[in-house]
This record gives sequence, C-alpha cells and structure tokens, in this order.
Amino acid sequence: MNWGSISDFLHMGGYGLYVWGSFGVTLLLLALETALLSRRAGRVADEIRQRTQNAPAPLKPRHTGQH
Amino acid sequence: MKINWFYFSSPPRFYALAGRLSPLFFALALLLATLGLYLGFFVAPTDFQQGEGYRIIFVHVPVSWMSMFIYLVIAFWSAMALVMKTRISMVMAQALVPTGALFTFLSLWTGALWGKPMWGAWWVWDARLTSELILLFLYLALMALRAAIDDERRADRACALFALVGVVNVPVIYFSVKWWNTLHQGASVSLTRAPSMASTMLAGMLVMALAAWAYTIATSLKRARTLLLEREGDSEWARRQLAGDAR
Amino acid sequence: MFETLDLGCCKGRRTLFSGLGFSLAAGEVLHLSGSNGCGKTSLLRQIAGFAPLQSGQLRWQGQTVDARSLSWRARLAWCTHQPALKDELSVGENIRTSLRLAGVEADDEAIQAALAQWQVAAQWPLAARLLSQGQRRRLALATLSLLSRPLWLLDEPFNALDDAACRQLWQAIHQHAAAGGRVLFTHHAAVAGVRVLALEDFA
Amino acid sequence: MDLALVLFKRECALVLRKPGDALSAVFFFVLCTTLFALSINPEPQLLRALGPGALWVCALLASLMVVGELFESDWRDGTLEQLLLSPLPLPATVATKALARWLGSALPLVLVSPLLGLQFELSGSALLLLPFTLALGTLALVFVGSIGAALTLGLRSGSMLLSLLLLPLYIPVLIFGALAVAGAQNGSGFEAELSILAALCLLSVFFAPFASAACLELACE
Repeated sequence: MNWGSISDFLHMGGYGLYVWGSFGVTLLLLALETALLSRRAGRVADEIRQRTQNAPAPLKPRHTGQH
Repeated sequence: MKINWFYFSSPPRFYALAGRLSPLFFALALLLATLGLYLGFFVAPTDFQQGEGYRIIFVHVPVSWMSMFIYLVIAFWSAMALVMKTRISMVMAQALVPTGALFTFLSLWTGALWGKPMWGAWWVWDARLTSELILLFLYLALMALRAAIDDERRADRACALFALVGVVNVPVIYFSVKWWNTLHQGASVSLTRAPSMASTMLAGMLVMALAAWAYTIATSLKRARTLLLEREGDSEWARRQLAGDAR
Repeated sequence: MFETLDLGCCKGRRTLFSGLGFSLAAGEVLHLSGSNGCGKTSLLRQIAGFAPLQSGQLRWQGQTVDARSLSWRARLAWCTHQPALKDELSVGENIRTSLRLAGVEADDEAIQAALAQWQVAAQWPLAARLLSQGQRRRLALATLSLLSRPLWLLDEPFNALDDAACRQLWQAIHQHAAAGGRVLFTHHAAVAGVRVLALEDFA
Repeated sequence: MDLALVLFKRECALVLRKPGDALSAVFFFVLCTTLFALSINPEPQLLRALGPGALWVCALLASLMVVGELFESDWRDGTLEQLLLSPLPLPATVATKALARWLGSALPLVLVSPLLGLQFELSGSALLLLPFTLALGTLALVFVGSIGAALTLGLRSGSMLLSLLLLPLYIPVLIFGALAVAGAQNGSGFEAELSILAALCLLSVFFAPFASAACLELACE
C-alpha cells in the first residue's frame, strides 16, 4: 500500500492536480461519450418506432448489390 | 469447414451480434479499468525519478496507443469498404472516428499534464506529440468531411479515401517531425522508458490498455448499431428488431 | 442491341424506381418520361456510368458492360443543360478542343457545316462568354452530331431551345437514328411519335 | 498522350486568357511574406532565422489557393463530365490539369521567391536554393492538393474544409522544404532534405492522380 491516508492519496506527492486532472478529464469525457451515445441510440430507436406506428406498411427493403 | 467471412456483414446479423457484444465489452472495460487503476495506484511503487506524477502514464499511454491504433483500424475498414463494398465496414469505419478523436484529444491532454511537471512545459514540439496533434487534425478532418457531404454514399466513400490517404501520410509525418525535431532539439525526452519500469507498472499499464480496447470495442459497436438504424431504419429487419427490443 | 436489366435507384429512404429494364435496338429513339424528381436524370447518370448501378446490369450486343470502363464511355455522347463551354475561349477553340478531347479528329469545315445547321456558325470567332443561353445549348447539341458515338444520352435537351432549334434537334436525332445510332432522352412533357418509357411504371 | 497534350494546351490557354486568376496566388504570396517581414522586428539575425519558415508557410498557403479552384470551374460548366467520357484516363486528366495549374500559378511564385528571400536577408546559397525547394515542394503540394480539391468539389464551405483536409498532409513537405533552406542558410548542409523533398515530390506526382481520380468519380455521381 502506497498511501497513508486519503489526503495523501489526493495529494499524489505534490502532483495531485496533474494526476487527477488527467484521470478526471478522461473519465469525464468517456462517461460523456457513453451517455451521449445512449441518448442518440434511444432517440433513433424512438423515431423509427414512431414512423413505424404512423405508417405500418413497411417499405420494400432494397439491398442494392452490396452486402 | 468453410468459414463464411461475410456471415456477420449482413446488417441484421451484425445488429444482433453487436447488441449482444457491446454490453459485454462495456462490463469488461469497467472491470479491467478497475483492476488497472488498482494496480496503478495501489500496487505500482512510486517512481524514484518522477515521484507520483508518473502515474499519469496509466491513462496516457493506453489512450495514445488506442488513438493511433484506431486510425489504423479505420483505414482497414475503409479499405474493406472500398474493395468489398460491405456496408458494415463503412459503418464500422464511421463508428470509430469519434472515439478515436476523443482518445487523441485525451492523449494530448494527459500528455500536457504530464509534461508540465516533468519538462516544465505544457507542450514541446516532440515528434510524438506533434504527430499526435496532426492525428487529431486528421480525425477532425474526417468528421468535417462527413458532416459536409449530404449524400451518404458519397460521404462514405470520400471518408474512406481520405482515411487511406491519411494512413499513408501518418508514418511520413512522424518521420519528418522526428527528423526536424532531432535537428532542432537533440534527443527528446522519452515518456515511456520501458527498461527502467517496474513490472507492476508495466502490468498496470497493460491492463489499462486492455480496458481501453474493451471500451473502444464496446463504444464502436454500440455506435455502429445506432448508425445502422439511422441508415436502414425503414427496412424490414430494423422494424422487426426494434419491435423485438421493445417487447 | 442495348439492354438494361433490373435497374434501380434509391435516394435516401425513397425508392425512385426498381426493376427497370428496356432494350434499345440500333436506330431506336426512346423518350424517358416522368414528373420532376422521379429519377430520370439519375437513370441517365447510371447508364453513363457517373453514378454506380445500384442494381441490375447494362448489356451491349449481349455482353454485360462495366459502366465505368473507358470502352463503355467511348460509346456515349452526353448532353445536359451544362454546355461544357469555357468562357475565355472562342467558340471555335471550344468546339475543336472538346471534339479532340472526345477522341474525334474533325476538320474545321465539318465543324463549320454542323454549326451552320444550328445557325451558330457566325459565332465561330466570338468568345463563348458573349453567347446567349440558347446559343450555348445549340453549340453543345451541334457538337453531338460530330462526336460519332453510337449512344446519345440527352438530359432535357429541349429546354431553353426555340422552335427552330427544337426542329433542328429532332432532325439531328432522326438522322442519328437513321445512321444506326441510339438516342435516349428525358423530357417532362409528352412527345408524339416516339417510343416512351414512363418511369412511374417502375416506381 | 495526344489527348493529354490537347488538354494541357487548353489549360494553358485558359491561364493565359485570364492571368489575373492564376497570378492571385503569387500576389498573395508576395503580400503575405511582406507582412511577415514587417511584423517581425527588423533585426537581421531574427529575420534570417525566421525567413525560411515564413517563406515556406506563405508558399504553402498560396498553393492552397492554387488548388482550391482546380476542378471547380470544370465541374460547374459540365466540362468535367465530358472529360470523364473522354478516352483520356482520368488520372492522366488530373495530372495534366495539376501540371498546367502548377505552371500557371506556382511557377511564377517560385520565380519571385528569391526576391522575397532578400527581404529576410537570406544568404546567397539559401537564395539560390529557395526556388528549387519551392519548385519541388509546390509541385508536391499541388498534386496532393488535387485529392482535397476533388474530395471537396461542390461542397458547402468547401474551402474551409479543403484547408482542414490538406494541412495535415502538407506538413512533411513544409518541414523538409523549410529545413533545406535553413540548412543552406546556416551552412549545415541541405542535400539530405533536398533529396527527401524530391522523393516526396515524385511520390505525390505519381500516386496522387490516382487518388484524385477516384475522388473525382465520386464527386460526379
């Protein structure tokens, strides 16, 4: 164990700002990306469900010479 | 047994597979990150030269590796998309770009935070840093190019072509900046001095790198799913899939 | 015989046409009709190999052709509302260069004669920027007959033409057909005496 | 080959009929370097140190202007479609156009560069070397730039996007060009940089037309 106390841990031997700045921002941005992604996925699915309800007859699927 | 490489290149199958794999990889990423952070903060010893500040490498090195690796993967999927014309390859290439750009930004950010206490400067024109910055520009250019083109097919192919041109250029850029740098500054300070690293440090870094991998896979699969829905939301399979999801 | 089999076109989520096929024998003229936005131009662009075929294939004399190959493109004459004239060059220079770039060696007399038919011969030394819209169209259409390419693809060729020019265009089309050429043109209105393919039938 | 010559002649004629368009890049280059020199403290030491880099950055920005309009007018007036139907292969078309454009716009820039080098008090050998590096470099920039021009053809905010796409790709040329001139300036040798610059130039002249041709086909869909 490297750390005697919580404040020791936060202090990071004088590098607290830099270390926590790196880890904090990384965590924050990754969480943000995940959250934005979930929201977008939900919104797209909702939109399509709505369209499906309004126009129940599905369009002919076209697979156009591509896999 | 003959393997059908194109089995999962059918959008419905891919959509279903990605839906199953993405949460798995998210969980894996969380697990690995926890383990990696534990190793990094509680097991790895203090560096005798850099003190506790070196612990930034546990996030910096994985995101830097990932940022470069993702670009290669994008180029790979782009080449696949141009040659095989598989729709999934294009969606995958598109899905990776934001994550790659994010990692590149984080690499620069953490690099600056590491450099300030160690070198006394937020930024030095080191070959790796400069290449990383240019990599960020390439990612931004890819996103801007996609945003500027309305026609999806043209956007796909234009981005694929640009990604391939970019991947040819990245090593040239790295080499040229390195050349320039050695002329101007002499040998640069090395960020990762593998030989002098304690094995626990290396282990922590590798676990964190694996976590970044898992995170990238999870995010890109999830984004690919969303993109696929946006593109083909009106097709029969998407409707069936969504009806199934709602139940 | 020029045939198209099972052509289709999707724009975003909309299917413009699908399962479209027709054949065009030597000497035939085909009018592609349909309302605005029904995919007439898209179809022509697919046949010309500018846009990729989204489905189906093109066949020429029974052989499947790659619409993006140079050999296919060497069979086409393409005319749209953009006359491909350079403002800075004179009419003569423009026509001469575009013919030579199309791989045609035509002497000035032949070009002059064709221009005279379209009543733009007098403009020969003028810079192209001095021409009116209609004169530009006439020049582009006059170039067509000089190209000696078997398949003409004309996108709304009658637009911006006066009556005399329209008659001249009909004459040119029939001449081309009589010489064993094929003409495929789009037009929004009905035309008498020409085989029609209505794109709406394939929507 | 014949066809390429016809196209080349037409492109040259276009440049000659409207020299203002072609020379605007040169004016930009002259203006930009002069402003650079003015904004710096007129101390010879400083000017000499910054000169190679400043000249090269201005040349790079000027070649961005050169490239911007490479296919634009052909695309607008329908010439590009006719060129696609020409028996001349598209990569050859691209190369011919790029070469003509380079001759029309970049070569004058190369020729005036020694004069502008005087503003920065470059040494004799650097002044001699500057046009050679710029000639090789701008050739590479125009050919690589043709890829960007083809990609952004007809797009909204095309010129902004063009610079975003191209600047990362331009960096190696910039570095070696500026280094060669700086090397000649302080007498530390420039052969290696010059040969790398030549290699970059050859590579881009050879490969870029194929990439641009693919991008042009895409833009014409």
